[in-house]
Amino acid sequence: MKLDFSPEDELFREEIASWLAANLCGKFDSIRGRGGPGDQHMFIDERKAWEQKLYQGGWTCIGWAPEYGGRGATIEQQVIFNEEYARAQGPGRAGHIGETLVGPTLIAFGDQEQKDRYLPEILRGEAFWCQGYSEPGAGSDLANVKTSAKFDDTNQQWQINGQKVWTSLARESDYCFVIARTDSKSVGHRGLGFFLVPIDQPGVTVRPIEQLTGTSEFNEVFFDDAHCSIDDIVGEPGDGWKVAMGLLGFERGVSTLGQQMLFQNELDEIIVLAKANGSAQNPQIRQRIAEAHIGLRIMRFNSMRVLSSKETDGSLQKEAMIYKLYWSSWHRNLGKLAMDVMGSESEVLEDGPYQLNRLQSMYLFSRADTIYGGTNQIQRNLIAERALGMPKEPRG
Amino acid sequence: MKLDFSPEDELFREEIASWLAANLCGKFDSIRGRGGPGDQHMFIDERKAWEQKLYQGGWTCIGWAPEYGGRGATIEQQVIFNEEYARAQGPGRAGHIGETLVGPTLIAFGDQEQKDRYLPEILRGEAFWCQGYSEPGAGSDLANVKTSAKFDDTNQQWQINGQKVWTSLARESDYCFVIARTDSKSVGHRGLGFFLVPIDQPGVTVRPIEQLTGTSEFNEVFFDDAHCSIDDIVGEPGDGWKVAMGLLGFERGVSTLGQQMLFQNELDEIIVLAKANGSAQNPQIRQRIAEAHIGLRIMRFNSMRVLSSKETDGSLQKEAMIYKLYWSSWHRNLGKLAMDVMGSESEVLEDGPYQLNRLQSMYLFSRADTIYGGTNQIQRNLIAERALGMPKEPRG
Amino acid sequence: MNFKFTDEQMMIRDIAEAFLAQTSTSAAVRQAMSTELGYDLQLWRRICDEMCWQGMHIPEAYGGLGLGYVELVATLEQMGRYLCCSPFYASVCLAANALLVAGTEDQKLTYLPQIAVGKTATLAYTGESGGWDSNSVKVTYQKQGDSYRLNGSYRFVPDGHSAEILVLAARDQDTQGDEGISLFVVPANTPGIRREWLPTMDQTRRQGQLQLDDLVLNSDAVMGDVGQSWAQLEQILDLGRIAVAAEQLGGSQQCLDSTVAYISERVQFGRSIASYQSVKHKCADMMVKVEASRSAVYYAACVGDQFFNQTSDAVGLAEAASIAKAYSSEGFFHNAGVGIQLHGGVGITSEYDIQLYFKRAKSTETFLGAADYHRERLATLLLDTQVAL
Amino acid sequence: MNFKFTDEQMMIRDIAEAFLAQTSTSAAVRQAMSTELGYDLQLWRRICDEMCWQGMHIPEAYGGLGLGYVELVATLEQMGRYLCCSPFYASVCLAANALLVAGTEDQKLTYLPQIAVGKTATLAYTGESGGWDSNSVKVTYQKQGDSYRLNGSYRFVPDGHSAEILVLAARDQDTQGDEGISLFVVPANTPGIRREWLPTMDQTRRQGQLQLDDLVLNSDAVMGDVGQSWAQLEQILDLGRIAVAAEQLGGSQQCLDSTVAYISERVQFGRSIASYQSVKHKCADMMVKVEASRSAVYYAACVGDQFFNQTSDAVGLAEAASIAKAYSSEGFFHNAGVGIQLHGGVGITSEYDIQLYFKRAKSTETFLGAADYHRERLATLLLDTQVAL
Repeated sequence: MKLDFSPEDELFREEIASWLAANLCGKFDSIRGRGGPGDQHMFIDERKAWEQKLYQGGWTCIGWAPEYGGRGATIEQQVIFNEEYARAQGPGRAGHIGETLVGPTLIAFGDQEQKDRYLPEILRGEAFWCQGYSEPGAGSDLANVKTSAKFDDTNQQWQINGQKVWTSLARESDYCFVIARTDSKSVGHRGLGFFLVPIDQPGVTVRPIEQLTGTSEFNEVFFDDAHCSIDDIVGEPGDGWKVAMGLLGFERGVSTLGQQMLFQNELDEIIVLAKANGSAQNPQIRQRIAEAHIGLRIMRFNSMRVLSSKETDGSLQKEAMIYKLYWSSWHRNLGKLAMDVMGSESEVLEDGPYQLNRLQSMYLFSRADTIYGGTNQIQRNLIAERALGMPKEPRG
Repeated sequence: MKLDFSPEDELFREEIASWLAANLCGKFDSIRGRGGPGDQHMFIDERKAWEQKLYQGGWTCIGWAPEYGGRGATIEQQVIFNEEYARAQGPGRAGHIGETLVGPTLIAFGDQEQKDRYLPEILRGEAFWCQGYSEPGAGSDLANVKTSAKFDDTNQQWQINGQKVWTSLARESDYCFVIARTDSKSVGHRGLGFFLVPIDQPGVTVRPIEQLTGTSEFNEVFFDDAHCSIDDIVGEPGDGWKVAMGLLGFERGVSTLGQQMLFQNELDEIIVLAKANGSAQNPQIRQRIAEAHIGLRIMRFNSMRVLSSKETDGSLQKEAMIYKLYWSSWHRNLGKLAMDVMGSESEVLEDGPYQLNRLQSMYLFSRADTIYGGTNQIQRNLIAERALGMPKEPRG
Repeated sequence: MNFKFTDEQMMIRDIAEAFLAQTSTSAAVRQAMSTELGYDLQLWRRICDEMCWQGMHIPEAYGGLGLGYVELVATLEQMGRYLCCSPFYASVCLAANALLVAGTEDQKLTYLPQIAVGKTATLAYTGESGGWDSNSVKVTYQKQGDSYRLNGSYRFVPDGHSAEILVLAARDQDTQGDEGISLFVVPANTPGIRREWLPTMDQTRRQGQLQLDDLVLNSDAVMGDVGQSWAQLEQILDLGRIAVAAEQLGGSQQCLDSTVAYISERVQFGRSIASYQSVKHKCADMMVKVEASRSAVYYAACVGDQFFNQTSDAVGLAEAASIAKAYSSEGFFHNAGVGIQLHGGVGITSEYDIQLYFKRAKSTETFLGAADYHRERLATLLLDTQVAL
Repeated sequence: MNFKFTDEQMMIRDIAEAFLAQTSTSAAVRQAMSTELGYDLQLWRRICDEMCWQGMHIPEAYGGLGLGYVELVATLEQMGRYLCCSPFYASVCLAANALLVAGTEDQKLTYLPQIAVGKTATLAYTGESGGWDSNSVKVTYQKQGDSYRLNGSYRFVPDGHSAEILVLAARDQDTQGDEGISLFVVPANTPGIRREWLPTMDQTRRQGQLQLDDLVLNSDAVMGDVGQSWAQLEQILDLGRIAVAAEQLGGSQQCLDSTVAYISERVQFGRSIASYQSVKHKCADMMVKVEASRSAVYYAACVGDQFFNQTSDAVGLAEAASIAKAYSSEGFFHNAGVGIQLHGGVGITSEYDIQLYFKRAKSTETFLGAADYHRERLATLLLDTQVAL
C-alpha cells in the first residue's frame, strides 16, 4: 500500500497539467467549473466542443485499450488525469456517459460491428449518449420495466414502445441506451434486452421535466414505435439484465473521480465565500466546512481503494457499494452548508427570478442526488442484503 | 389556552414549597437529586423513609380522589407539585410505580376489596411495587407473554410460573404486578390476566442483572409455583391486555413530570460543571447545552398539552404517543453531553473501580432508555401505525 | 394553567383552515408567486374584510378585535400550512407589533386603525450584513434640530417593496451594538425612500430592499426614547419570531400530511411505499418534530399573551421565542427535506408542492436568525448571566 | 499509487487476527480488565517474543523489524477489533514514535532496542486541564547549569502507572502555547517521579497520573532542541492519532459484525430482527462508517510511511491524522451506540461485550482530541492560513 506515484506517472502528470494550462483557456474560460450535477445541461455546445478539444489532445477515453483508441491508461494515470483536471477546474464532461458507461459496456458485451460503429464517435467527442433506465411506476425497480421491444420481421428492426423518465441530457444526446422487455410474457429480470437507440427519429419524443430549480436537466423520453436496427441490441434478447448490471459496475469506477472534482470546485467556492463574508469566523460554520473537507477527502480515498482493488478483482466490493449513499448524502449536506455560508444572501436571486447562482442551483438539485439512481433507502437495502447478507425485503 | 395559574393555585405552590423547605433537609439532605434513572436502586431506605415523610405531609398520591386518601389535586396542582419538587431537588420517588401505575389501575379496574387492601399502604409509603411485563424472548412483544397463571382449585389460589426480566426495583419491592397467561391455549392479546403477586414468598426468586454500569437496577424475576390469592387478579381472566393497556395510559400522564424534574437536576449539574471547567466557552458545547435546554423545555410543554387534554378526553393522543421516543432520545444525548462537558475527566473514576459518579452513571444508563419499555424502533412503529395510520409490520 | 385551545380558539382555527383550503390552493399560490407584488390583492381584501385577521390582536381601542396572541398563532399556523401568500406577516406580526410595543399613543391611534382595515406595513432593520442582531442595524440617523436625517440601505425586508407603512430602525452615527438605536414610523411614500423587489429563492414570501437618501423625519415619527430602542426592537423581533415559528409549524405539519398521503398511494416493488419500515420510521420522526414544534409554538403564544398583559418579562419572551424559532426552523426544514425524499423523483419536480415547502422552510429558517443563532442566544442566558430561566 | 494491502501486509493482518482471536477472548479481556496493571503479562510476552509486533516499525538499526506504518496500522486494527489489553499502544505508538521523531542518536540506540525486546514505555504531556493542544503542557522545567529541574503533574497518561520508560513533555517556566516546550526521556524509576493508577470508565485501557517533585535530569535526557519541541511533539501525537484511529476502525468493524451476528439469531414478533428494514438500514449505515473509516485510516497509514520517508511534511501528516481521528472517533462511537441499541436489553448488561466496545469508543474518542477538536484544527488549515492542502 502506497500513495507515491512512479517517476513515469509524475511525467504523465506534467503532460496533462501543461496541456490543460495551454488549452483550457480562451473560449473555454467560461466553462471552467461548470456542467456539474444540476448544471449538466448548461453550456452544452461549449462543452461538446471541449470534448473534441480533449480528443485532439488524446485526452478522451484514456482508460480504453489502445485498440479502441484509448491510451490504455493505468488506474494511476486515470487518477492523475482526474486530479489535474480538477486542479484546472475542467468542466463537467459532456461525454461522460459515452466514455464511462456505453464504451466499457460495448467493449465488454458488444460485437465487433457495434464497437466499430459507436466507439470512434464517442472517442472523438462527436456522439453523445444518455441512459434509459427508470420508468414511471418503476422508479428504482429495474425488474419492473414495462417498455417493450418487438422485432419487426418486415423491416428487420427492433420496435420500441414505452416511456423512460429522469433521463438527463436527453435533449443534448444523439443516442439513448434503453432497457426494454423483449419477451412480453416475462417478468422481473428475465426477458430484458439492452438497446442502442438513436434519439433523432419520429418515434422518440423528449419532454423536459421542470425541476424545483426552474430548469430541466431531467427529461421524460417517449418511445412510440421508435426503432433501432437489428444490430443495435447488445448481447442477445434476454441478456439485458446482465448487461445493465455490468454497466452499473463500470459506473462506480473511475468516473467517480470526475464527479469528485466538481465537488471540490464547489467546496472551494464555499470556502472563498466564507472567507469573504466573514462566516469563516463562525465556529459552527468552521466545523461544517471541516466536516465537508473530511467527507470529500474520504470519498476520494474510498475511490482509490475501489480502483486499486479492481485490478485484481472485478466484483463489486464493500467500499464500492457504499459509494452512492455516501456521496449523495455528503453532497446534500454540502448544499445546505453553501446556503448557510451565504446566510441571508442565500435567498437572493441576483439576476432576477428565477435565475439561481451556481451554489443555489447545487443546493436545490442536491436533493435529487439522494433519489435518482436508486434512493438512499434502496442503497441501504442493497448494502444490508448484498454486503451484510441480511434477509431481503419481501415483495408485495 | 393560558399558562397563568389561579391565585388558589399559587397558594398551593407556596404550601408545597414551604413544606419541602422545612422537610427535605437534615437526614434527607443526602438524597437530594438522587434516585433517578440508573440510580433508582440507590439510597432505597432513605427514599422509602422519605415517602412516609411525604405521606405525613399529605403529599403522596395527591392526584388520587379524596375517597382513596388523595387530595384529588387538579392537573394544575399536580404540575405545581412537580415543579416545586424539582426546584427543591426532591429525590426520585421510590413509590412511583405504586402511586402512578398500580393505584390508578386499581381505581379504574380493581374491585373494592383490592382497593381497600392495596391503596392505603401505597398511600402511606409502606408498600412498594415493581412491574412484571417483559420476558426473555418476548422483549417488547407483550402479546408473546409465556408466564402462566393456573387456578389451583385445592388451595383456591393462582399459581404463577415463568420468568420476567428487566424488572427494576424488584429487590426493593413488596409486590409485583404480573401479566400472565390464564388460558394456556391462547395466543397474542387474548387469554391474559393481570395479577398482584407478593415478592416475599418461596416461589419468587429475584436475580439482579449486572449492567454496564457495574450496578444492578434491573432484575430477572423467576416464578416457580409462586402464588397469589384468588382475589389478586384485576378484572377477569382474559382481561389482562385491557388492564395493561389502561395502565400504559396512566404511565404517560403526570408521572412524566416527575421524570423531568430529575432531568432538570442533571442538566443543571452539567451547566454548573461547564461554567466551572471552562467548557461553557466552547462554542459547540454552548450549542449543545442550549439544545438540551430547548429539548427539556419542550418535553415539559408536551406534557402540559397531554395533561390539559386528558381532562376532557381519555384517549392517548399524538403528543402522548411521541413521549417515550422523545424523552429517551433526549436523555441519551444528555448523557453524551455530560461526558463531553467533563472532557478528559469524564473517563476518571474518582472513587476507584468501578464507582461511577452520578453523570457517568446517567451517561451509561441512558443507553438503556431507548431500549426498555419498548425500543425506539417499536415506538416509531407505533407512531406510524396508530397515529399516522400507516400499514402494520407483518408478523413472521 | 390550561394548555389547550378554548372552544372559541378552536373555532378560529377551523374557520381559518376552511377558508385557506379553499382560497390558498396550489394554483392560487403559484399565481401569486408569479407576480412582483407576491400576493393576490383580492384574496388580501377578503382576508381583511371578511376574516378581519389583520386586526385580530390589535386592541379594540385601535380598531382591532382585541383578541390575543394565541388566536393569532392559531391563524398563522394555518396560513403556513397553506403557504398563504399575503402581506399579513409583515403588516401584523412585524409592523403592528412594533407599534404596540414601541409606538406613542398618537402613533398607535394613527397607524393601527389603518392596519386594522387592511393597509399594509412592514419593519425594516437589517442592512447588508445579513445578520439579525443589533449590529445588523446599519442605517444611520443624524439629529438636526428637531428633525432626523436618515441614510443607508435595508435588505431582506418582508414586503419591503410594497408595504404602505414602514417602521424603520436606524442608529446614531458612530454607535454600535445595542447602543444608539431608534425606531421611526413613516408612510412608505415619504420622499427620500427608494424601494425595490429583491427576488428570492422562496417565491411565496417577498423581500425588498430600501434605500434612504436624506430621508428627513420630524420627531413625531420617533417611536420610544431616541437612541434607546434596541430593547424594544428585540421584543418586537421576538414576537415576530413566534409568529414565523407558527407558520413553520403549519408548513411542517403539511409536509407530513402530504407525504403520508402520497406514499400511501404509491406502489414500489409491489408494495405501498408506506408499508416499508424505514419509510414509516421517517414519518414517525416527522410527527415527533411536528408535535414538539407545536408545543413550543403554543407555549410561546401563551408567553406572547403574557407579555402583552405584562405578566412575562422580556427574558421570558426571548426564551420562548428562541426555543420556538430554533426548534420549528429545524423541524420544518427536516420535514420538508424528508418529504422530498419520500416523494422520490416527483419530489424534485416543480409540479408537486413539496418543493415549495422546502423553499419556504429555508427562507423562514434564515429569517430572524437560524437555529444556531437562537441556541447561542439561549446559551448566553444559561451560561453567561445570572438570570434564572 | 496502490491503495491496497500487499500480500505481505495481508499476511501480517491475517496472522494478527488469528492470534488475537485465540488470545484476546472476551474472558481474557475481562481478566485483564480486573487487574491494576491492566494487561496479562504472559500475553504481552507472547506478543513481544512470538509476534514481535512491538518492533514492527522500529528500524533494524535499532533492533526492530524495519517495516512500515501500514503494517503497524494493519496490526493495530486487529488489536482494536479484539479489544486487546496491552502496553503496546503506549510503548510503540507514543514512546517509540517519540524517540524516532525527536530522539538523539544516542537516545535511539539506548531506548529503541529496549522497546523492541518488550520494555514498556509511554509519553506524558497533558496536565490537569484535560486539553490536548500545546497549552495542556503544564509541567515546567528550570534550567540549572547543565541540568533541568522538572515539577508538576501529568494526567491521562496511557499506562502511565506501569510503563518502564517515560517520554516527558515540559515547558520553560513563564512560557505558554507552542513556545518553550521540551521533551525528555528517562527510566520510570528515576527518583522524583511518583506514579498512580487513574481508574477509568473504559477498563480495557489504563491511564495513570504522574507527579514530578524536583525531578532532576541531565542534558542527555533532552530530546531535540531545548524549548523548541512542540512541532515535533505535534508530529508524535499525529502518529499516535493515526494509531488510535486504526484501533477504532477495528472496534467499529467488530461492533457491526457482532451486532449482525446477534440480530440474525434473535427473533421478535415472529421474525428475525435482522429482517426488519429499520434494523437493516442501521446496519447499512454502520457499514458506511466502517468502510469510510477504513479508507481514512489506511490513507493516514500511507502518509505515516511518507512522513518517515520524508516524502510528506508535517501539514500533510496533520491533515491525514485529523481526518482519520475525527472520522473514526465518531464512527466508532456511532457504531457502538447503535450496536447496543440493536442488541436490545442484553446490550446494556455487563455479560455481552458490546458495552466494552461502547466504553472503548468513548475513551478513544476523547483521547488526543475528539472530532470537534480535529475539525477546528482542519478549519484553521482551510480557512485561516495560506497553506494548500
